[in-house]
Amino acid sequence: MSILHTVNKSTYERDTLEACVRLAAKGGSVLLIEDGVYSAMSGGSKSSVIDNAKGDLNFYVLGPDIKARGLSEDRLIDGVKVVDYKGFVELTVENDTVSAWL
Amino acid sequence: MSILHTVNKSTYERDTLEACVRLAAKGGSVLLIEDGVYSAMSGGSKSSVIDNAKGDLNFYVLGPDIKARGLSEDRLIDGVKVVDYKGFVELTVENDTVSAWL
Amino acid sequence: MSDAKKFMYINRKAPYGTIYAWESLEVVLIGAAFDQEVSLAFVDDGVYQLMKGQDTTEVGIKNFSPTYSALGDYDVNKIYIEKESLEARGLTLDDLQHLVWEDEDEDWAEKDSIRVVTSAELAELFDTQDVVLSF
Amino acid sequence: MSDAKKFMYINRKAPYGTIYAWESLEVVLIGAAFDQEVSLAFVDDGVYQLMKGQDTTEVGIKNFSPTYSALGDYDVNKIYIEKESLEARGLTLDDLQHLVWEDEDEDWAEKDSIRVVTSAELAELFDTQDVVLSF
Amino acid sequence: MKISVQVSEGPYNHEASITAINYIKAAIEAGHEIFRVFFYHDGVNNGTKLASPPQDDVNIQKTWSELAAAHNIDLVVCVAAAQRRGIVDQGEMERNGKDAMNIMDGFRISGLGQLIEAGIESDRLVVFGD
Amino acid sequence: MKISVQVSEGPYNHEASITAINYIKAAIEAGHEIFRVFFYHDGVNNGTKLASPPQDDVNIQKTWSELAAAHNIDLVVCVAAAQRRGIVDQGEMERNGKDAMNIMDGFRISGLGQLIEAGIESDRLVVFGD
Repeated sequence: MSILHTVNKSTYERDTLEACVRLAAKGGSVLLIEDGVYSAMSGGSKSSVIDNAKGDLNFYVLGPDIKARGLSEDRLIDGVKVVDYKGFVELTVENDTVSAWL
Repeated sequence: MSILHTVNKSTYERDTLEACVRLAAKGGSVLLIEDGVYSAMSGGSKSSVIDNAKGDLNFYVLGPDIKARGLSEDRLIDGVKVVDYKGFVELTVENDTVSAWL
Repeated sequence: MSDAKKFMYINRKAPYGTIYAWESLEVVLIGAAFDQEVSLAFVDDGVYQLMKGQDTTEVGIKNFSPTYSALGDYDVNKIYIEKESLEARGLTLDDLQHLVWEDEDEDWAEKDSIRVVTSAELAELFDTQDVVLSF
Repeated sequence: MSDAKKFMYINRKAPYGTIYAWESLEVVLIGAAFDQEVSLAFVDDGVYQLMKGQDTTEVGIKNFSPTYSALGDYDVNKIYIEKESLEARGLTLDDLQHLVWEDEDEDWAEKDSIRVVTSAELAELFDTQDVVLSF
Repeated sequence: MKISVQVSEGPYNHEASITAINYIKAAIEAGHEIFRVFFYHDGVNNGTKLASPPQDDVNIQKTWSELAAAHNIDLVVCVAAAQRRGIVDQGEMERNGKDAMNIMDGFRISGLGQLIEAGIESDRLVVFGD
Repeated sequence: MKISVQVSEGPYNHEASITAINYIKAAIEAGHEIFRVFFYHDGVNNGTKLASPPQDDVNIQKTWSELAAAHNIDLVVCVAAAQRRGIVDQGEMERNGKDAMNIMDGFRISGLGQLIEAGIESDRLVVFGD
């Protein structure tokens, strides 16, 4: 089994991403959407949440949400991959279950 | 001038209380309402937020919200005072401005 | 082999401040009629949902906490509480409602529904689910 | 002595994920007609509201970020950004829109609207306000 | 003292409406005047007459309406927020070519200026939200 | 693949509706079947026909309705959540003695069982919320 976890809140504002990372089994995938994409930016005081977890989990961000917020792909944490809505759909198909962390 | 700050979210879930404490001028009052009341319980990993700030700020919790959640007044952090809705109104009158941290 | 799917309800929100806790419980109760394998997990502020002694009289809204004790009658008896979330909030199992169910296979013996598990155990459990609903 | 009240709008939420940022800006624009003393503060994820280069085309919703540059024309020119919030997010002033206003008293000289201030300075400023609206 | 209240979230989903109602009742009891209650963001959804909540729970929309009638409170729904979310009175129905309206008795729809005015005219403005 | 979607927040206030719409469009384009969209919590407010959002912004409620018509998608509003929040169809109007209805074309009101059924019958259930 493999799970696609979605996280839609900034890790500066809420505990959602930290809950997801703590409770996601190794090998799972995490897709950051909506305000969740801020957590994927490097150089911040909470960039460590993804930095520390990226050995165990695969991280993705939703490109359209990155662009909407004026964030640059150059400044994403190393190893975080960008997908569009089509890629989001593919991730739901490739994994067995989707778990939204709300 | 004095400000009554209201905080309605748990400090375990959101950054609201920490923002309030950081940005409230010394001598101000903080009233915890709704899910904000959880932050006033002693013995938790984030009880330190209020413990560290209570020298500079006056902390209150809304009693009806404490009771609704099954929390006991005995376990409130030392120095946190309980008020009812009437006390909430009195606090808004005693202070010059009310600032809701949302 | 059973056709039943494994449904997991993850509860991360405190009660009353928002409606998610209560409307999640409504889903669980309706879902119980569908003969699926149901588990509930309470993590983060979700553990507050099960606090004993909730009394909403002064707020003037419905106290739905007694409904949790009916879960056993609906054959919902796999209730997981994350140890780390309890501890972070300075809580122990004694602060929570004692939820039980009656085991038909053992002459209706009363058994505990709640199991306290670590994050790691919960992560493994999540990984075996077919449908995960998060509230 | 002026009868004008001091209005402070505190913006703590990121744009687009929720509507608070946009509907807060709508209040500021309407409020500008009332001849009060208006300040805006951007703290925590609120600083993201002013990020340069926002492009919502692919999401398919309205990009309201150009509206911030109109604030100067509405005489809203006291815009405070918390230094600690910027730094925690790895951002600098260069990442944000450059907001300006024209000073009538100095022959319409163009001046910066944004001031980066510390938490302590912001706390003092909040303490002088008559009305605080938080979004 | 003259107090105004802003409600920023819809009924039931958040406690904001309930806390606001309890606060307002206590303020009236203490002899204060409620100058205005302004409903913004999803708060506009407090002003629907189409809700039928369960009998064993509080009826929030009706409670507002009764409070307004008993104490002559000005309940104002923000027009811009209401248009996004579908809260409609007679005027809005006609202006926008709708075939129904859903505003509750005691509420009126008006502009954001009413919030600013409440801030200017009242001694205190108290906000309840998410 | 058969995919169902749950939308847990109302239109405009949260991005959930928009993300759900974009996700569903991409899924359909990739050849997947949308078995059902279930609206829960404040999500029921997506199903109102009374909204008139600004011309320069997306019309979320109408977009749902058009999506349903174009791809024959089953849009289900939870009855319990709808009763608390005032989303009403013909049947609910009569049952609860209301004088108006506000359900948008293409939406229907039904029970929570429809969500569980979506979970059982679909290969994936994807939730969008706050």
